[in-house]
Amino acid sequence: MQWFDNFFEARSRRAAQSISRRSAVARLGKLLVGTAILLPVLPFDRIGKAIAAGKAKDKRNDDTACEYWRYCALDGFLCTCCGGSISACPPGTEVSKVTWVGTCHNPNDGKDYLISYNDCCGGVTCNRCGCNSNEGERPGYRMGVHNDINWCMANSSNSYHCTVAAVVGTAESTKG
Amino acid sequence: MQWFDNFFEARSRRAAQSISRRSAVARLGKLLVGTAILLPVLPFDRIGKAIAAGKAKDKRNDDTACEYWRYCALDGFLCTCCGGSISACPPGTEVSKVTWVGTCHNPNDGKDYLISYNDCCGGVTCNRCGCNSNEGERPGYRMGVHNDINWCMANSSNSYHCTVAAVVGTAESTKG
Amino acid sequence: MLAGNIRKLCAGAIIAAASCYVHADVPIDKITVLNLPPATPYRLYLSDMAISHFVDSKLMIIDGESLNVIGHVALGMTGHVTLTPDRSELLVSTAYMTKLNRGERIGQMDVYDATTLKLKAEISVPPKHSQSMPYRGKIRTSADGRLVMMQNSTPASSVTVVDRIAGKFVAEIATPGCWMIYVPQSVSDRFSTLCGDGTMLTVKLDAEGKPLERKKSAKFFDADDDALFTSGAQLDDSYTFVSFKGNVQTVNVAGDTAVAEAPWPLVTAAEAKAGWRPGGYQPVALHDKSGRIFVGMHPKGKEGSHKAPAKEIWAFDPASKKRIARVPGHHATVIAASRGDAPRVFAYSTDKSSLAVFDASGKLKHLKTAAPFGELATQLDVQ
Amino acid sequence: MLAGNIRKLCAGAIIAAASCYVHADVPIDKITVLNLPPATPYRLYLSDMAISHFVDSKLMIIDGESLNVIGHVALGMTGHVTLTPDRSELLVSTAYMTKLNRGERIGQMDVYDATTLKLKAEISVPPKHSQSMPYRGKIRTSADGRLVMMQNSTPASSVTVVDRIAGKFVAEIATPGCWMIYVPQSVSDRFSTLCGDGTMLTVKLDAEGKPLERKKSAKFFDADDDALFTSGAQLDDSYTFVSFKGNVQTVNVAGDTAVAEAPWPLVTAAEAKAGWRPGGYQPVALHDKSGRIFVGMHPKGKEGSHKAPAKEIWAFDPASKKRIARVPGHHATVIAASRGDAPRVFAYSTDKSSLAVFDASGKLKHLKTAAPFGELATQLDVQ
Repeated sequence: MQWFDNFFEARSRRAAQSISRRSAVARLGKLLVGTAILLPVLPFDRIGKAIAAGKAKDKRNDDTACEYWRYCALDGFLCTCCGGSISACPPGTEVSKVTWVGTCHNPNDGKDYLISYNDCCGGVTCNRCGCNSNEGERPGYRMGVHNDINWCMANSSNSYHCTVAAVVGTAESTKG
Repeated sequence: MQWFDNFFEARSRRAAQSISRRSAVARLGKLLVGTAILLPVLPFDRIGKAIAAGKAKDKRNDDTACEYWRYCALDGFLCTCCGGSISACPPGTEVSKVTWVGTCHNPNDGKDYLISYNDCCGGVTCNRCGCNSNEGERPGYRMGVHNDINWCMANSSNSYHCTVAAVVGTAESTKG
Repeated sequence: MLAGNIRKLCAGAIIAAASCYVHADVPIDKITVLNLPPATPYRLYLSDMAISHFVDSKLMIIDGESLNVIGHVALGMTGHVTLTPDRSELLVSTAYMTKLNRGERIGQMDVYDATTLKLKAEISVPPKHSQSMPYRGKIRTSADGRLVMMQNSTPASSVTVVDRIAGKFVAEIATPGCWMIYVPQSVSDRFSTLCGDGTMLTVKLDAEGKPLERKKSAKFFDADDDALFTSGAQLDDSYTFVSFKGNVQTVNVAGDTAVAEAPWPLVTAAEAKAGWRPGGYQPVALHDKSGRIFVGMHPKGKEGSHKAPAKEIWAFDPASKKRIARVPGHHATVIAASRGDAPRVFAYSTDKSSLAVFDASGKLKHLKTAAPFGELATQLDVQ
Repeated sequence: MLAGNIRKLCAGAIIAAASCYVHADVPIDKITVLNLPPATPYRLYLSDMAISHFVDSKLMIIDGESLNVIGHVALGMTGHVTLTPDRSELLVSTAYMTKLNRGERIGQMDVYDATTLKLKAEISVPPKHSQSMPYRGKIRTSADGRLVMMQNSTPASSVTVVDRIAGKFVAEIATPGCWMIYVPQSVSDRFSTLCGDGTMLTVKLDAEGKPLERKKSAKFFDADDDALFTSGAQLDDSYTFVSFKGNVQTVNVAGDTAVAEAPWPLVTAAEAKAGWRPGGYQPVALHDKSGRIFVGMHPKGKEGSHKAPAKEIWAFDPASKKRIARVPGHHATVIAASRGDAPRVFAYSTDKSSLAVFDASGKLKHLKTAAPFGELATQLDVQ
């Protein structure tokens, strides 16, 4: 994390002339990177699941399908196929301390959400329901939105098990 | 190896009433087990290869096919698909110190040969040309002819890479 | 500027998100780690050698009703796993090389909590565990759950004894020419092991778990002519084995010496002629309440076909020794049965990585099949 | 008795086998270990992350003519590999956990002899190497082969410098917001790295290999609007990159600051409208003698399609900047070209694990395809 205070940081901020949604996301990613995410405790509502029950055939609402709307930038194995859920790691694993971020469109409310793709770490790799979606994904020079890397890298166990897709906010207000 | 001198050894010898070819093989296996095999240096003649060239369609003479005659009790990956040969380990690996033994019928001369299935050890597993043949194979209570075990177990690196099938003798003379 | 953007982005990770939440239809998630759900009688434990990367073998835990995978446990290098009698812990006999495929070999028994799947303890043992395909019998606890016996191979055969309660290695016991661990249920001070000379060796242990006495049974099978599969189905003090040629052999392991019952054939003379034989890695299962056994069978069997997948699964009644059902085999190499009421039979195919489920309350009735499960799995245990 | 049997069995392993040999038509084998055969210009090095067991990643060495696998090198946990300029050694940037997936993380550069594939040296480095998919640029040597630069991520980006001749770690250099290592061929005292703000950072090193000076280029790409793939094709001091939307960008990295040429498009306006874009993990290759570039292209591209496999492979002439060939893409995600005369292009498909070979001396002519090669490979180097 020391590198973020480096002498290039100020320069790279200046270099960004336009504030697009995507670059804002990239920055959010950068801030999230290297930070243990302390998510607020909010009512645990599985709206996606409820909708999925009603529209069983729409894979955009099936959280075990790669087409599920929150997975628009997920490269990895779905925790929903590995004993976890859309926002919970399977037993015996731990939540990654760092993460990458996607911006995904929810077809149910027409809004864009910021999705934190936390890896679940420790033990073996799940190797079930492998997905590779890359909307908004960028190479490692935009680390916060890069998904070709093991986001368990900062945990005590670097083993990668699977990936959850947690809503961490809405990207709506930056559209203007 | 100390166990072979154990008090049960004599008793188990007496228990074997009939001397079948197979039990003799099992004993040979037992003797080979735990012993670094020092094979005599003999002319290196790839008769199998030469025959294979002539009868390309007979898989019994294709040393990259599971049906190759020497592979009658081989459970593992063929070194011939991994940068080795029928009796040579691929680069960077080492020959297993212990081994299991099969008795295979050579369709070209009608004779039965003793085949030493040496594993090649170290590095990653080759994972090419997996075969599972079990003629004369027995559970671990007949360790010398058991193939559900890693025969790199006695090497400094226990990693299993692939398996060769070396002729170590003929089984002919025990038929009578 | 950066902070301004973040606030606009409404990121719950960075700032309190209460004001943000009202704009969104999907609430902000709290990321958690699950425990296993309460166990059912159909919970399955599938041991996968993962042959192509066997330094990294694994256990898959599967809900036998939904066939959903509900968890995994890392088994290290060709690890073997057993449940404690009270199902509270998973015990793993394994090893680690300090640099993956080289360096020092560290032998240990790993203890996992069976609800959280967290590693609870690591008990150091001699680095000799059998680096082999998973089979029941590579690690077993005594009936009281205190002692743990683990199969070694260097390739000389020996058994490591661990005191699980004291958390320490107790003894290494030579078992030359013998293989796999069989424990009685009525006593906790002994184990037996099958020997290549056609006998069973019983090792009696002292209070600490050290070897006190070894006794061999009479010879009851012939490893040359008709070998026994080492994966036996247990009921109380007895193990039921099947042989390569299709005979059933039950052995009681409660005494100072093991006692074998008279064998009986699974196959008629005509079936034997057609080459019907048992096959696979775990070819026989037993339902405790009915005593019925279930065997994966293939036709045209011959020397060397003993790992062939099942063309059919046959069910037998123990009292009459008669076949009561035969159903398609789903390529099974591993058969397991649940306990108690409403029994189910599970048939796993090592080749197809598939799992078929049968209702075994009457005749075998196929319920469902799903895949894939694992890479090269050869052992299946039921809760 | 035992000895008698052995003699009858004529086992070369136990006794001298001279008298035995006369009975057998197949001679007794001497088991040996091979070296790699002499290298050809078509020898291939395929880096496989083996995602399902990435603690155990690997390099496959393939004869690009026969498409036979001729060797493997263990890469440890998500290891990255490069050849030394003289092709005598393979250098691996990797890590080991002392207990496979836990314990201490050991960072090191492993050195393998490129003929025997034996481990020659292990050089200790900070345990920070980038645990990521294999890409060219994760480990590179200076042109003279002395210094080795390795990409780190904690996830903060930095570059480890090793003195290969001295066999020791030299420095860790912060490269915030920048990624991948690009080295010139005319000088050996610097490396460059691509930065998310659209520039390239050049770090000049002192005689020891420690950082002396850092300079950023002018901005020449926009990571939001049209990002560059980081896998560039090198010719002398220049790297040729392609962008997500299909522009070609060549950058010279020999100076104190990197100098970008004017970009040019791979696609016509009509092709752009049809969504033809580059895709994959190593989307561009360059043949040194002709300067021709080869790009994996897919139609209907859009935001997020940048890892899509090739529907076609397009070849371009560098002088005219015109397309000279388009051929079926064989689902390629990784493109590589041989050097010198009689060029061949190799197209690997990560999804299909297949490898297609083209004669690239004229227009691209498909020669053969074979599979499978590896589990999840994303980098292909040619001798």
